[in-house]
This record gives sequence, C-alpha cells and structure tokens, in this order.
Amino acid sequence: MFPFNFEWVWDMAHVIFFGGFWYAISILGAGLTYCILKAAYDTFKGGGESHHHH
Amino acid sequence: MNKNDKKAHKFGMVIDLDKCTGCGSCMVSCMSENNVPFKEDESNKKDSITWMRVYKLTNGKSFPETEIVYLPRPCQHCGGKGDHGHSPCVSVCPATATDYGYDTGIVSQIYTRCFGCRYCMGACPYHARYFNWWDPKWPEGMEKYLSPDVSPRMRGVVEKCSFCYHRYQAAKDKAYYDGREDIEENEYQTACTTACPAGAIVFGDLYNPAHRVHEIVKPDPHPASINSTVVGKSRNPNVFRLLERLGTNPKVYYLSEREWVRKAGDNYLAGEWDKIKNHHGSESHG
Amino acid sequence: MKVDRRSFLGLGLGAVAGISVSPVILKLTDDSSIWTQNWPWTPVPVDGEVSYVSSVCSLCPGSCGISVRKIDDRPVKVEGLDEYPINDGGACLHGISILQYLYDPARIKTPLKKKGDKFEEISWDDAVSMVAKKLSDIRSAKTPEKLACIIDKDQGSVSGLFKRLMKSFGSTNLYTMPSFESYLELTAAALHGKGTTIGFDLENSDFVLSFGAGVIEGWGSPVSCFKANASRKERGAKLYQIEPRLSNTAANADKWVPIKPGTEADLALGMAAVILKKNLFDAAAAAKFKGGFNKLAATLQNDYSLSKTSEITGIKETDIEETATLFAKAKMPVAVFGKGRGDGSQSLKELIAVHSLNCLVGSINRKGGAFIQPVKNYLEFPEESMDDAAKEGIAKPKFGQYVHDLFEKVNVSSQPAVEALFVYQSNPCYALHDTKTIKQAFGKIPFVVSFSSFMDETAGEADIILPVHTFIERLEDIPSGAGLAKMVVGLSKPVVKPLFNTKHPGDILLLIAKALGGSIGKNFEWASYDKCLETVAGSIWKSLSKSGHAILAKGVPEAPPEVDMTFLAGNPASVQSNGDGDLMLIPIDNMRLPSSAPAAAPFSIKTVSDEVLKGKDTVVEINPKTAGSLKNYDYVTLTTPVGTAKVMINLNDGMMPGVIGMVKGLGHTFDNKYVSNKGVNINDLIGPVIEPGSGVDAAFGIKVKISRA
Amino acid sequence: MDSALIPEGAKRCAFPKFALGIAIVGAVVLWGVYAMGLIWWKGLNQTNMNDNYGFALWIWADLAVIAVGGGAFFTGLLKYIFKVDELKNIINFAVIIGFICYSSALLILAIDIGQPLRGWFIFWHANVHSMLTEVAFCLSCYFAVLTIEFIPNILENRQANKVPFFHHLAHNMHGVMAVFAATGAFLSFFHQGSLGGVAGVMYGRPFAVREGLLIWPWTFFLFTWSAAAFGPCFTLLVTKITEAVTGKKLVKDNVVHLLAKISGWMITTYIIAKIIDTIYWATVTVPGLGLDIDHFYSNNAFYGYWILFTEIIICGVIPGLLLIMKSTRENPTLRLLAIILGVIGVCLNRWVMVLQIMAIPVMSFDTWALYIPSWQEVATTVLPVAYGIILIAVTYRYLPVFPQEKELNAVQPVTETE
Repeated sequence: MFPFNFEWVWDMAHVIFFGGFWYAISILGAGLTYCILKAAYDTFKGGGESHHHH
Repeated sequence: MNKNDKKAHKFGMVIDLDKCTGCGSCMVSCMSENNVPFKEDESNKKDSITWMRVYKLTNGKSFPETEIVYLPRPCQHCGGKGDHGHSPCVSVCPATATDYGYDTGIVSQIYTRCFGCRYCMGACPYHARYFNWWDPKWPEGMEKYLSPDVSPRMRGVVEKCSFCYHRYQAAKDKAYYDGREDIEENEYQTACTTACPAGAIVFGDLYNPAHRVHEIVKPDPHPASINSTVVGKSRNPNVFRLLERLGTNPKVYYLSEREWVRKAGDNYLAGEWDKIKNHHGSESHG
Repeated sequence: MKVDRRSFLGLGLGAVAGISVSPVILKLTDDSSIWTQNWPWTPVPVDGEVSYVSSVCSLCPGSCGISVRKIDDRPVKVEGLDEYPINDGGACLHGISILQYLYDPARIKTPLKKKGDKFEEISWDDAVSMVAKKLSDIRSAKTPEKLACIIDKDQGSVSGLFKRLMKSFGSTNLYTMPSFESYLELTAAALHGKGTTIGFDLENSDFVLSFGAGVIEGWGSPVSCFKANASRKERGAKLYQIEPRLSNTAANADKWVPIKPGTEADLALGMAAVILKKNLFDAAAAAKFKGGFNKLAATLQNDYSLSKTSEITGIKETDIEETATLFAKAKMPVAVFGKGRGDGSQSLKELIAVHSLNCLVGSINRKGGAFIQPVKNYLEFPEESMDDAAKEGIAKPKFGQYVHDLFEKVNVSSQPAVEALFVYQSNPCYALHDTKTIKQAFGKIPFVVSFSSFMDETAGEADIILPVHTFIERLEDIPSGAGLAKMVVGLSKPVVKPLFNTKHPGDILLLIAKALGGSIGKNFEWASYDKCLETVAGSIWKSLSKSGHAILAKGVPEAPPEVDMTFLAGNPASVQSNGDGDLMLIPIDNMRLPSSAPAAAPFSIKTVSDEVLKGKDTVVEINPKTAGSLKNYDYVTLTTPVGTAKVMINLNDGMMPGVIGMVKGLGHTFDNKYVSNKGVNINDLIGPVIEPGSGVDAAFGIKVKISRA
Repeated sequence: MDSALIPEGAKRCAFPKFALGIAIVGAVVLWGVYAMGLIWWKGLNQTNMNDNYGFALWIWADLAVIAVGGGAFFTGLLKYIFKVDELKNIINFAVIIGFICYSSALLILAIDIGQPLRGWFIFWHANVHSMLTEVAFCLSCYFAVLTIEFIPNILENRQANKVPFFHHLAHNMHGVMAVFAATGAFLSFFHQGSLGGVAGVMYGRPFAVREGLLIWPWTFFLFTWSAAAFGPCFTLLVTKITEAVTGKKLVKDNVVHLLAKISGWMITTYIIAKIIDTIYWATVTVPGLGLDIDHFYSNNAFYGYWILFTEIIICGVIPGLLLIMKSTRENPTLRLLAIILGVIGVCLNRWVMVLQIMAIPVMSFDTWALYIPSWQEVATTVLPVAYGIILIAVTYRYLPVFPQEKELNAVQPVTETE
C-alpha cells in the first residue's frame, strides 16, 4: 500500500494500481476538503438561512 | 532471488502409482511433521485437513473387471502458465499471503498474513488447500508432541503442503555451516517421501539432471507444441501431471504403466485420448 | 456548564472525531491483528535441542525399527529407522502415530480399582497387595489352575515372565490371542513338526500366489511386505491375488482371481491336483513326504478335479489351470496364506492346503520360497523352582488349546471355572468373535486384572487395572515373526520418561511374585525388569544394547525339514459358515485401521476413507448388482445369527456379488472421542466356527440378511 | 411526535405505526446480528461451507448486491457526466440503494473472511495482481463516494438543514458532485469488472476461466456492463416497491421510462456480448481443456442447462427486448415483469459465477460438491435486506428523497403507511 511496505516493488503494476488509487483518494479528499472549507467560510460570512432552496 | 540465478532449484516430485499401496503413511507422516490438527469427526473429507490426500481412482468397470489405483495428492506447487511463477493460487491471493519461491519453485503460505478469504482455494483445481474452519485443539497434553519447526495454524486461515520447506531450510543451514555452497539430494526430502514404505515417492530438483526425479521425469524445458503455456512436460511416456492442459504446470508428476490411470490424470474429449496418448511425452527437443 | 442535548451531541461527535484522528484506532487495529496471530489458545511449540533416539515399534508384529526425533525431552516425530534389517527407513501410518498413543486421552494414569460401575484410583502398593491376596487365596484353595492369563504373544521376555509366573503358580491356563505368528506355528507344526515356524522370502520370490493374504494391507511385517511388493516391478516378479473382493493387494497385483468366500482351501487342493496331474511337482521332494501322500494325491484327483474345483470356488477352469501352471513353472514361487492381516480367524485346513503347494513345488527352504526353521528361543530363563502346589497344578490339564476354549469353559461352568484372570496388552472383549459371550464370560470371572496402557473394552471389564508403560516408555526385547524370512530381535527403548504413574509390566510381575513370596518369589529375584532382561538375553544382550537389534537367522535355512501330509490325507471337511441369510458377510482388513489392540490413533482414523466410515456409521461394501434398488450411503440393517447392526452401504464394483464386506477395527466403545463410537465392531456380528480336526475358530464370515433401514 | 423531522409538506404515517414496522423488521436484523455474532465468536465452522465450497452464499450475495447496486454509479454517471437531467428525480434514491448495497457488501465481507481483524491486510499487504485486491480498494473507495453522495441528502433533513454549516456543506457538495460521480464511475468500472475478473482469472477452473484483453478476462467487462445494465432495473424495482408500500407515486413516468429504456439497451447489448462469450467459451475454451460443456450441466438435478437458459434467455433476452420496445416498456405490468426478470437474471449470473464454479469437479476422479447453507449463513444474508428496508423507511420518512413527491401527491392526502 505504501512504498515502505515490504511487498512494494517499483514496477509497472504497482505504479498503475496505486497511481490510480492514490489519484482517486486525492480527488475525493480534495473535493471533500473544498466543500468543508467553503461551507465553513460561507457560515462564517453569515449567509445563513437566507437562500434556502437551490 | 532471480529465477535465472544459477543456484535456483525447482523442487519436484514423481509418484509411482504402480507402487503406491494406498497405505496412508505419507498422509500421517505429513500430519505429524507439520502439526496438522485433527478433530472428532474427520469423515467429511471436504473439511478434513490433509495436506497430503490419497485419492482412490477406479477404472469404472464392473465386477470383476474393476481396477483401482491410489493417487497421493500433495500441493502440486504449480509454476503457473509458462512456469513463470503465477500459480493459480499465488496470483489471486489479495494479501500476498501465499508466494512463489523463484529459488525453489515452492509455493509458500504465510499463516499470519492470511486473513482467510479462501480465494486461493477456489482457484486451486486440486483441492490442495485447506481452511481452518475450527480452532486447532489437541487433547490435554498431546500438544507436547508438536514440532517447533512448523507453527500450528490458528482458526480462520488457509494452509497447505509446503514440500516440508522447513527441511529445506534446515538442510541449507547445515550446508552453510559446513561451508558448502549447496545441499545434496538426500539432505532435503519431504516427510511423505521418507515415510513411504513402498518407496513410491521420489523427490528432488527438477533442474538437476543427476537427481532421480529428473532421471525419471526427463522434463522438457521447452513449451509444449500444442499448448505453449505448458512447460516441463515429461518425456517419459508413462509420466503425466494432473490437469496438465490447464497450464498450471505442477511440479508433482505421476508414473504409471496403466493407460487408464494416465488418462485419468486429465480431461479428454471423446476420442481425443487415442490421438494424444501415443504422442504423450514424445515431444522431445532432445 | 449545563449539559443539554445539543452540547451532549456535540461533545459526543467531538470525541468520535478526536479518536478518529488520534493514533488510537490505528494502534488498536494493529494490536488486534497481532493478537489474532498469537491467540493464546493456539499452541506454540517450544524450541530446543534436537536429538534422535532409535527404538523398535511393537504396535504390531512387524517389529520395525523407528527413529524418534526429540526436542529436548519431548518426542515430536517418529519415522522409520534407516538401515534397520526389517523396514530400512519405511514406516507405516500407525508407527508414525505412536506419539498419539503416548498422549492418548484413554491412557490409564494410575492403578485403578472397580467400585460399582466406576473405577477409583488406588496406590501401587494397594493394587499389588490386593492381587497378591486374591492369588494367595486361590493357592490356599488348592486350585491354582483357576488363575488364567491371556497375553498378546508367545515370544519375548515379558511373555516369558508371565509364563514363568503361571508355571510357578501352578496353572497351565495361559493363552495367547490369535496372531499370524500363532497360525504360522500351527501350520508348521502340522506339516513340519512342533516348534517350527514359517517365513516367506517375498523379496526374492518371482511368483507370489496369495490366498487372500493382504500383502500390502498389514499382513506379516507390513513395511517389509510393502518394500518387497514395491520391488516387484524391477524384479519382474508376479503377484496373483485370490480373494472375493478387490482389495488393495488385489488391485496392485498382476492378476486378481475372485473366489467364493471360504473356498480357498478347495482351490489350493484343486491347484495341487493340477500340479500333480501335469507332473509339475518336485518329485524328489515329494518322494520324502510322509503321512500318506499317495492317498492324498488319489483323493485330490478324485475330489478336486478341475470341474469340481471350479464349481466349488466359482473360478473358471482355465484360470485355475493357468494359475496353477504358472505357479509351478515359476523359478522361485511361493504361496502365501492367512487372509487379510493373517491374524483373524483362519481355517487350518486352508493354511495347510496352501502351504502344501509350497511343499509340492519344492519351494521349501529355497531362495524366494518358504523358510521353515525352529522357533528361536533366544532367552535363557533359569529353571523355575516349583513348590508342591505348583507341581500339582501344572499336572492338571489346560481348559483347551485356544483362548476361545477358555471363555467357552467359563461360560458353560456353573461354578467359577476361573477365579482370577490376567489380561496383558490384549483386548478379547473387542477382538474375539461374538463379543457378547466374551463379555458374559468376563462377568463370570470374580477377579479380572488388566495390564493395559489404555482404558479399552477389556480394561473396562477389569476389577483391578495395573497400568503399564506404553512401549516407547519402556525397555523390552521385540522378537520379529509374522512370516518374515529373517529372524530379528529388536530392542525397544524408553524414548521418553513415563508420563503417568504406570509401571513396566515386567516390574509389576516382579512385585506380584515378591508379594506372593515362597518359591514364586524366588523365581523372580531380579532387582528390576531391566536387570532381568539383561540377564536372560545373555548371549544377544551385547548386540541388542549396542546396535539395537540382534539377527537370529537370515538367508535360506540349510536343513530341509520333513513334510508330513497326514492332516490333509485325512480329507478333513471344509469350514462352513453359520446362518441362513442370502448373503455372506466377510471381514475386511484395512491397512489404516488396526483390528486388535491398541485401537487406531486419531491420525489413522483421519485417513480412513468416507467409503469405510461416514460420521458415526460403518459403510459396508456391496456390489451394485446385489444392492438392487439401494443407493450409495443408504442405511441398511444387517442381521446375522449373532447380532444386528445398522450400517450404510457403499456400492462397490470390486466386491463379489452376493458378498458384503465390513471393515474390522471400528465400533470401539471406550472413552476417546477421536477413535470410539464410530461404526460397528464386526465381531458383534460374527460368531466363532470351530474347525473340526484343528479346534481353531475358523469363521471366515457369516450368512447375513440385509434390509433397508 | 417526530413531525419536526419529517420533510416539509410531506405526509407520513403515524409514528407508532412506523415504529411497529421498524420493530418487526428490526427483529429480523437482530436475528441476523445474532448469527453474525456467532460467526465472529465461533468462526466459520458455523457455516456449511467447506474446502470445496470456500466461496458460497455470502459471496454470491456480495456479488449480487454489488451488481444491483450498480444502479447508483450508472445513474450518477448519466446524471452528472452525460447530463441526463431528468434523472435528478431518482438519483437520491439510487444513491441510497447503492449505499445500502455497498455497506451490505462490506459487512458481508467482514463476516466472510476467516480473520476479520486482519481484513485490512488486503490493503496493507496488497497483491496488486489479485482481482480481489482491486475489488477491495475500489469497493471501499466507491463506498466512500456513495457516502459523500448520500451526505447532502441527509443534511437536507429539516432540522439538520437549519444548522448553517450543514446547509452550506450540502449546497457545496451538490456543487462539486460531478467530480465525485466521475470518480465513482471510474472506481465502479474497476471493482465491478474485477469482481468478474475474480472468476475469469481462475485458470484452474474451466467453468470460470475466460480469455480476454490484456490482464482482463472477458468476465471483467461483462460484469461491469451487466451491473450498469441491471442496476437501474433494481433501482426501478425498489422504487416500485416503495411506491406500493407507501401507496404514493414518487417518481414521474417519464423518468421511469427513460431509465428503463437506457437499461433495456444496456441489457440487450450486454446479453449479445454474453451470448457470444458463452458460445466462444463452450466451443473453443472448454474443448481446448478437454471438456465438453455437458460436464458442467449434466451431473445433478440442480445444475442443469435450465440455469443457462434461464439466465440468458428468460432473464436476459426477454427483459432486454421488453424494455427497448416502447409499447412493452410503457406497459406498467410488462415493465415490472422485465425489471424483475432482469434483477433475477443478474443475480443468477452471479450465482453461477460463484457457486456453480465451486460445485464442478475439475480432476477426472473428483466429485461434484453440492452445498446447502446453514441457518447462520441465511440469517446473515437476510440481515442486509432487513437493514436495507429499515434504512429506506427511515430515509424516506425523514429526508427529501424524491423531489417530485410533493408535486405528485399535492392534490389529495393519500392513506399512508410507513
């Protein structure tokens, strides 16, 4: 899973597999982080209950 | 270790089915050597751990034409398609708990790594893999006979024949201690081989022409002409492997002078055997 | 701060979040997996110094050399001993399982005394004095013959000590359990004179004609036979197997000749007739036959013509003629007998008839043939001093020649015929035919003393149990026998210190003799059994202690023995089976299941096929034609004149139609869940059939009725 | 008593009635949990699995719920990437069904493995060559995606939405949902495929093995395709059941017709591929290994040709055709028949690709292995179903799952159940 696990080999299979995996994880992480930070910002700015439905 | 390493071995076995008496010594020697547990009812053979299992085969004819033969089945230590080490089980294990030793050709099982998904068992057409459905339990005091060379397996993991790998390690250690580069043929023999009272099992290095197993099997180093995934086919017309056509490339060979026995080693379409049998083992490349 | 619902929720969420980001979860995850890798209830064998101890196995008469691997004090693995003259490295599954016997849950851990239906623990002193008191009482009553004794075998120093005790005591009622060796000696006695035995030179024979002998199923000395059989291919030797079912031996043989059960003697005589008629016999040898050979030859031509033999045995005339001819024309043929393991009931007529073939073709004391030689008495016990009671006692006749005669006598007598019975290392309540009557006899004996390591069926019937060391806990001489061509005495050694409060059987006898005192005590004045063995083994002790074995005889014996045809010339009748069922039930000896003491080890039971044992049921073999509409694993009830049993069936094309085969060695009832309460003991279904002329129990099977259960 | 939590303007049954329903299904859950506890405590000896049947009922259930849960990723893909906007009216529900399916799948895996406490080794000691590794990674990641997709719907609960942070979070997550959906589709493609690969790469098992493209056997693509094809059938089926139970129309016909049409075309194309695959396997692959396909279908009463016929024709060709033809698609009865057949078909396919593989002997002297699950296996397999019912009931009651509900049920109040 990580390069420090002893099964890890720097071969094509690992690069593709974990490349894909960490890429997906990064997108999900970044997306979530963005949403949370933005929500915190919006809350702090006090948009509040104003626009109820989208 | 690299597979092209000069010191690499390919340990294998040839079992003479005409000599095998079905006595069961190999099974018990294996169980005793490898701390295989037992339970109250072992008559359901589908949940009975027998790394070495002796199958009974019949020719299917009725009295008095009936014939039977016994076929001991350890783990076949498959080299996988093209003998590249991608055994059916090793290639599917998600947690690298079973591994192919390129220096020995032995398929290992790491019990503390296995988390019991059993995919390897499904992938193995030989039923050579066994799951610990129960906690291993010995009657009070009997655990004293357990050997420290092989750790008893906990519930919930898969186990199988290791070609008595601990014996290889011990032999290697001794050779190292004696200042020798490599081990002798008789220094590393599996528990089933040494126990067989009929001497039906021959074990050794399939790469080493001086070893008896090589003399009997005469493995063809080239891929078979009809199926390029098959490597190491025997050039002895009486020697066969189980399910050779699948391309699993087992390192366990069988020997029999009886045609129906050799035929039972694999699947053949109607009429196919008669075409193949004369051909069998004759694909010599010298 | 007031904790309202909202802040409580908040706190909770905060705590969860906090724990999630802290290393606690990771640590717990890691620790829990490490815990599963080291579950305290999964044993971890302790490592230590490796050593090997050589010894000899005495689980069966095979007497193989074994090598025991030890880690410090713990034996961990048993293997065949390389270069041992009998087995040369090979081992059978039972020998490899020895350590399971050592730690058997049914081991008797201390002397026991029966109280009601239960046993209570007693001290050795109490146990020995109770036995001594009972024995003294019997002697005081001047009925020393009312002490009877059953031992497992005739040879060896422990048997010697039992015999010595019985003789000193004044009783002739010492019996051995039937064994292959006992049948060999009976056969040899009839043909070649008393005190001789037979060995078969299988490893050199080029044509083995087996009358149901399970050459690779535990017959004789099993590992030695496996080896001889395995070398057949290289030597170009042939094996012809004659028996009603496709046994492993039949399957491995060059030819299987199915025969109607119980007609083996007739076939042997029919073959003899062919050999005589075709002049294929060794005329020079035959010229020296005594006891009416000419009369026998005439009877054979008359009663055992090809057509008659064929009719009796169900074998085609051409097969009989061809097999007899091949046998007679082979260079080094040998005919072997003793169905199955050779230790079950056998007809002496059959054994003699088969062995006569060896005599006819001149295969006696010839390479690859049958070796006739005197039973070697290698132990030198000093002459017993006998008091008057003893002298009077041994003048009285024995109840009978065989162990079944003893039980017959006990059962028919209204007064106790036997006051006290010693049973050493044998299990008559399980292993003899019609176990019900055997147990009934045990009930009629007031005082039964068991010398056993395991709480088996017979030990369970005892009043006092004097537990003995298992053989890997003790020193003992182990003589070979069981049809081996060579005669070897091995030394069984204490590989491990005794686990429990048990004693060496020899030492127990020393204690009992000492407690009895007088001339009996004098006859046992050794400091210990070990000292006794060293003394009585005399000339071979050095070899025994140094190399672990001594070879008493090997190679072809020189002097040709006499051949006396009297028994057959009397034209004895063949044994018939009891009952009125349509089918014949015959016992099957299975290599993976011992049929007598001790019972199978858990490992051996584990290897038993599900076509033999399924769950708690015995599976019997039946030909599909005989089974009719019955299917595999259907339940049926078997009914014989002796008993009934519910079993499953296995449709087996290798079984002769009209015959049902049931394995021996199942149906134990003692307390070991891995081994007991599995299947049926065939001896509950078969009763003894006493052979006229020989007096042996010669039941080869029994008529049986089968019905769907 | 819980009216404050119920979406504004929605009619729901009385709380005691709801609670009673939950309690009944909850009893089934408890039964399942008890069985699960037994299995974790005593081990897999509580099942009727054995060394021949290492994969059994659970793995089938696992594969089946993942297949039918494929409606979530495929609907998401259509809605967010291909911009099929009508599907916004069913996407919430598709996500919830997917969430139930995938959480069930993970739970089943946690019961199924012999050493649950070491389950994470599949990640930590990953063997990247194993299809199962790929399954585990993609499955877990995709479950995270489903959770992310589910969160905004939860936050839209009337009370939760009053919290400004939650309100903003839900809003923002909707904003970037396309990114999550794309990632989900990518992950789904691989784990659905890898589940097919699990069977296809078993070259020791002639019944399972398939040739393929690079490292992927044909079953890889067939599984992905079939999940995308039949997943929407399951979404529609559960919607139909929910509508029947609540006695309300929740999704407009045009949305249903659209999804059914897409599903129909997917099924039809899939089944053509499946037929080609089967013919190639039966006439080239299997004979090449010395076997006649009769070997797989003629030993016992259960595994006969009927299973092949049912899977491909009755539960493949027929629903495909019913759904691509406008007349049959828009006939409620025939549409329902088609989606039921479709769901059965994909489940049957997964059964065949797990249990039949295990049952068939490969060595000439081996025997068929038939197996009947133990009650513990049945209980733990029923557990996710009961849990799913509860989750649907709770979400339906408290969350605005169906955007069209208010509009469709505005006129007169209808008798409601839970």
